[in-house]
Amino acid sequence: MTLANAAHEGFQHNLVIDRDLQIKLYRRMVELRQFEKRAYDLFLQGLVKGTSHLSLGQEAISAAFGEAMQQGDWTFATYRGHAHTLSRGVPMAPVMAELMGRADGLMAGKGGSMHLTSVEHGMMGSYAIVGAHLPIAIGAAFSSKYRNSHQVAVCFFGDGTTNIGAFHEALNLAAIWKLPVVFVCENNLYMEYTSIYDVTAVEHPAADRASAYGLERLIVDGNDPDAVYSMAIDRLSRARNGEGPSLIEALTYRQTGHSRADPGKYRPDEEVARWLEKDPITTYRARLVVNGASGALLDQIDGEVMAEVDRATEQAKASGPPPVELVMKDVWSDGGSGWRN
Amino acid sequence: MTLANAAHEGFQHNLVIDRDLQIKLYRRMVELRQFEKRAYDLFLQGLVKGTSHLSLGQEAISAAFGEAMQQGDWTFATYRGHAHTLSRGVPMAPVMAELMGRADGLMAGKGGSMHLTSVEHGMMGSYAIVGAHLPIAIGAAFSSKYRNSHQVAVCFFGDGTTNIGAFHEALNLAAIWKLPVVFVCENNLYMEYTSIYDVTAVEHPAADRASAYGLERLIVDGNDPDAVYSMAIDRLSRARNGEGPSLIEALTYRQTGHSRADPGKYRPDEEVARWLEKDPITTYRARLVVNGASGALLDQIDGEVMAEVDRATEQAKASGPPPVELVMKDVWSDGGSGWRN
Amino acid sequence: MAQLSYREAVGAAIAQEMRRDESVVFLGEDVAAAGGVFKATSGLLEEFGPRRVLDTPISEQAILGTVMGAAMTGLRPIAEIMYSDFFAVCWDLVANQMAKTRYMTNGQVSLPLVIRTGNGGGLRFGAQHSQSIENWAMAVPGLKVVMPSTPEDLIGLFAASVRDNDPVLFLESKSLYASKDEIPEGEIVHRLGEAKIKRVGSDATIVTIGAMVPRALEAAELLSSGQGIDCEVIDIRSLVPLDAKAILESVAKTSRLFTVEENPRLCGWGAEVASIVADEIFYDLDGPIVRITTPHIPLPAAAELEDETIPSVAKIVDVIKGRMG
Amino acid sequence: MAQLSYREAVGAAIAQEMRRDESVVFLGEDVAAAGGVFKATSGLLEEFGPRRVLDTPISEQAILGTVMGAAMTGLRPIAEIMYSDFFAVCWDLVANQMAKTRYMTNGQVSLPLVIRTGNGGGLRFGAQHSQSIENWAMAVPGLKVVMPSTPEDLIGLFAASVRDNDPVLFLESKSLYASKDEIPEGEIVHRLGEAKIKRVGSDATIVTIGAMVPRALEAAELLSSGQGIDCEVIDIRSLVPLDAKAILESVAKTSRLFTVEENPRLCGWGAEVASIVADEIFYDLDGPIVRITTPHIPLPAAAELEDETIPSVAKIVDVIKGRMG
Ligand SMILES: Cc1ncc(C[n+]2csc(CCOP(=O)(O)OP(=O)(O)O)c2C)c(N)n1
Ligand SMILES: Cc1ncc(C[n+]2csc(CCOP(=O)(O)OP(=O)(O)O)c2C)c(N)n1
Ligand SMILES: [Mg+2]
Ligand SMILES: [Mg+2]
Repeated sequence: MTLANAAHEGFQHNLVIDRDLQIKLYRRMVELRQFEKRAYDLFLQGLVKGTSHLSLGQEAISAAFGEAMQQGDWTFATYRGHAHTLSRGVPMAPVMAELMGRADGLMAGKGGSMHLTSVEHGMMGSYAIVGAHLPIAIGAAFSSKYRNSHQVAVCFFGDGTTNIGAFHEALNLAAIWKLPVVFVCENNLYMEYTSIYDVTAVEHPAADRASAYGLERLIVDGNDPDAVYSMAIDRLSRARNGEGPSLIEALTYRQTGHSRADPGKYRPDEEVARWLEKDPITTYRARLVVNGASGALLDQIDGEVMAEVDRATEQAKASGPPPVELVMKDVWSDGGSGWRN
Repeated sequence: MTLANAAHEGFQHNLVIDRDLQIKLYRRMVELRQFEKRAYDLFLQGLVKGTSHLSLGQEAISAAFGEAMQQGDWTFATYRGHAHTLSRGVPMAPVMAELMGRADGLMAGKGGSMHLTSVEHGMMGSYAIVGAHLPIAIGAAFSSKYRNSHQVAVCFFGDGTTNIGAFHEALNLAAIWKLPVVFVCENNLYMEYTSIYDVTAVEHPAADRASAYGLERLIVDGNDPDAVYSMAIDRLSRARNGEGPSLIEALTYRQTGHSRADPGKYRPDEEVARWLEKDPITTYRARLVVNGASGALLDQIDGEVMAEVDRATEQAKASGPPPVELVMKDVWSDGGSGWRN
Repeated sequence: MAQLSYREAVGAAIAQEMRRDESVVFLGEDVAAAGGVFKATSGLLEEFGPRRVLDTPISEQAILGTVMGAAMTGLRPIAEIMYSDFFAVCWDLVANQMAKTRYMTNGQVSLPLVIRTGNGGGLRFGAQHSQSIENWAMAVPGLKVVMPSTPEDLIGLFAASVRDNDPVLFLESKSLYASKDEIPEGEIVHRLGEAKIKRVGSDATIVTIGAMVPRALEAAELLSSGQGIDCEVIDIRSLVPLDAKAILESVAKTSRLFTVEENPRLCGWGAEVASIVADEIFYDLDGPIVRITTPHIPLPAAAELEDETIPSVAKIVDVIKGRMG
Repeated sequence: MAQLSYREAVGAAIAQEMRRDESVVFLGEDVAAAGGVFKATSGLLEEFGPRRVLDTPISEQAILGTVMGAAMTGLRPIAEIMYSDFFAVCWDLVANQMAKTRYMTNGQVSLPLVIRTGNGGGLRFGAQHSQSIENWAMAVPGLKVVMPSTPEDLIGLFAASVRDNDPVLFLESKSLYASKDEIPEGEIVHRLGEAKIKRVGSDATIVTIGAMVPRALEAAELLSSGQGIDCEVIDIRSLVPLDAKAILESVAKTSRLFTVEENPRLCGWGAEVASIVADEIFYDLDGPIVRITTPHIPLPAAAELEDETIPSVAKIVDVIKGRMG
């Protein structure tokens, strides 16, 4: 069974997704797409320093979860977290400014692109050590359960992450304590430059491990926002109702290299071509049009989003470098960095 | 399904095990039993310091593997490693002396009861950090495969160990590289003082995870040396023939507390009683007698073993404390501990 | 005043904080039903129930992730890592996540959590169950590091740690669990970053912490009666924050500094203290700064060998006598 | 003589040893087909094939377990841990297993293995991809710790590390990968534990390592031409074994010691060096020992902020000028 087919054994959603929501999902995906493209341009212009990891091609997953999650729910993401951050409603400008290391950045430049965090929006952090945030996400879920607050933690990670120890420990603990957490493996076929099939003992790195934690085997077409949304609604509500964790494998594809420095040459041309055909935005747009959405409306959305990205870019560019005093701030809760008297 | 029943779904061996071998297995189990009992007595007399973890009740597993393994094969064990050490042919006296922290100890007192090692016998170490030796065992297996030496690494660990990250990483890597390693989970129902069922998302902590690494689900009655031996022969030969790793769950019971300080009060009386009935030595003895072995021969073995244990005890007691110079030896390959010129 | 062992102080300290604050929870391996492998936490499950006192699998990364995520979202959790050696299997959560998150998020995330652990040697447990990992912790910016030497300090410093809004590694000296002392009645709360001068002296300053405190004190008495060398003994109590002021004031007075460290030598906390003194009050020093540490070796298991490694009263006396000549 | 970058020297060093010795294998994440994330290992798979150059899953514990088990049983393996920050996810294998096994087994087990890694900051990668973990390693007895500052040293010290029978952590400064230098023809093999005096001077000794070496040298030139302060600059090259002799001889001559450390301050290797000097040649010192380090903070990501943290040439000049007054 090839992975392309595997997508078809995915979750059959039967939720009726109304037009308004579909338009919202479309708009969000376009936002994520255009934001990432702009980030890449800014990198080429030398304005985004350090590293950055784009989600081009994977937009359906973050967009759908962003809509399905409720206020108060928590997102835990990886270094590939721009899309997840925006999907929780964080405005573009501070995110762009953070990538550029500016004073108006989401964390004033202290974290950088790999650590986007906005607690106010429930975006509880982007984690750059593979696997680390799975145990942390279960801690948030523990807190929800303890306080009986019905919040759900959603933890996104890649296929490569399923082979590290923290994955195993977190899944088991979440399962035995029936914690309200949804683990979402975005299987984009590659770790950095190495195919996940070359380094994994099973075909589906997440789904084929679910039974090891007494969990259901769940696969969804990660390029279909409706399918992801339906599964998200289902699994979030189970978590909220005390039915414990879920582990979802969403099949998708990283259309660009791993990080800004990577041209992604290790990917067979034919594979890239096949997945570009399954692009989540063009296929969704076609579906909406077939189902009667007006092309003019979608064009208008595209235009609005571009204008928004332009505005955010200008705002970010207008911001200066972070004040150097920040270097010695916020190591501790007293706001400072003193380690002695 | 209770665990007692689970044992019956175990591997049905069809190897014919001849009388001589059975007698050997019996003798070995008695050796392990009497050695551990003596170690416990010496602890009560204040002659075994630090800690020690006995294998009383679990003798069938190490005895059977000890017979099934070939010279050149490697054993990796935990802090609960006395039995595995003796089963590879390491003499009793230096092991006893190591527990007592004497100069004639297997490692001259530098390692202690938790770190028994005899490279000469293929006993590649006892590891006291839960999970650590699974990755190390695959390294030995890697070396065998690389050198095409047909050696097999056998790695013993407990049920509790299946919930730590290193377990997961080692199993996956062993599977994708088809390494000649046999992982043996001795499921004795408890981690230290906590029931494995209270902390594990599946009923069979090892077997129910085998599929997560593309491996067969294997359960064996760990109190039946014939069954363990048959499975060991099968899995060792597969490993030796390049068919990759196995993960075996051997069901057994720790008849005493976790370590010397633990009376084991958390175990229900009824459970202890049920498992004492399944004692590997008394049941095996009964089987041998039914099959025609002479009681007198078995009594003679018992006596010989007791004499051997007495001799080893005397030898160990006769050894003095390790010379203090050893403290500064063997940090480095030059035999010393210098870190500066 | 009640007599309490250092071991009993652990349970008392946790209970004091759990009674006070419903957001305090406690989790670890075998800590609940069994009361911990050192029997330091018995009774807590009975008093606070399984919602607040939890047994975990052998999954140190999951344990620390749980307390980190819980601390981010409103709780004040306490985790036990049974032996400090086991920090090695979950160091990422400590060194890369807990220590850095407030800083990286520009102050958005608070992590009011405590990880308590049995630290150090002396029990003949061998190289993987006897380490003193205070240096590992001190070397990582963003961690507070606390080491009580008496039952009362244990309670007072533990309370301060739980009430602190930063991640605290709370290192209990395993070899002190059996030691006993008088404890005042009522709530005990100390402050982090305050050293205690345990003995006033004029000839030399001994800076120490944890299980080495009683040894340094005994050595100071012997040096005083036998050699007429009058040592000031400072129990630093927390390595981060560090009471550098207390150390500098004392050394400025005595003009000599000795450290007594349980940790293996290289990059020990005593090196840090030595470097502060050699920088800031160099001209007040009358002679070399001398560190008394465990040699830079893994710890051996046999009693005679282990006793040869960790600084003993005799060793402390010998070195100070020899170097004060 | 050929021009080689520090990055290219990595591949050259591994190839030199793999050609020589069939028991040398090399594994890590993305190191084979892709040639490594820093492109430091390209060409090795092509030359030595998939039996000897292996891509692994993201399983750092399994990677290090593999090299440890292989080293116990006759191979001389090399592992890559991509960024040194990731040692936190596999520290147990390093600190508890590799470092202690020879000792615990009374010398039965030999572990001839090398773990190479990209260490340090300067690339705006933020707090979890920029750490200098030399202190973590130095604090653990049983590990050798090597940090080359030039392409030639990289090859020579790497060869020495591969041929050594103990576990070596080989820390490559990420910020030096692009730097270039002349390399002599033929096999290059250095010895561990030998410092290099990079600049002879008489007024003060600067001890440094890794990416700080070129900065210290530049600062020394500026101090000499601008201030008339003549500094001796020592590249220690390996922290364990440590060439204490070279340091002590130099400081005995110059009477002043400065360290330049990329690591955050507390328990840095410079503290150890300071404590050795303050103990053994106290009376040769003419003034305070001063450490120039990254402040004790996690590293910020933004360029302007990161530049403010790691010791710069200007900062080194300022401090030495100020403290030599
Ligand atoms: C513990 C650890 N090991 C290695 C890395 C380097 N690294 C960063 S991303 C990555 C690949 C992750 O692959 P995957 O989980 O599939 O996520 P994706 O990047 O495809 O979204 C690796 C190996 C890391 N950050 N942390
Ligand atoms: C990483 C780590 N965590 C915790 C411990 C403490 N500990 C030692 S043995 C043990 C229980 C192990 O249980 P299991 O794997 O079932 O083996 P058994 O003792 O039953 O043979 C624990 C928790 C340890 N040594 N290492
Ligand atoms: Mg991926
Ligand atoms: Mg067990």
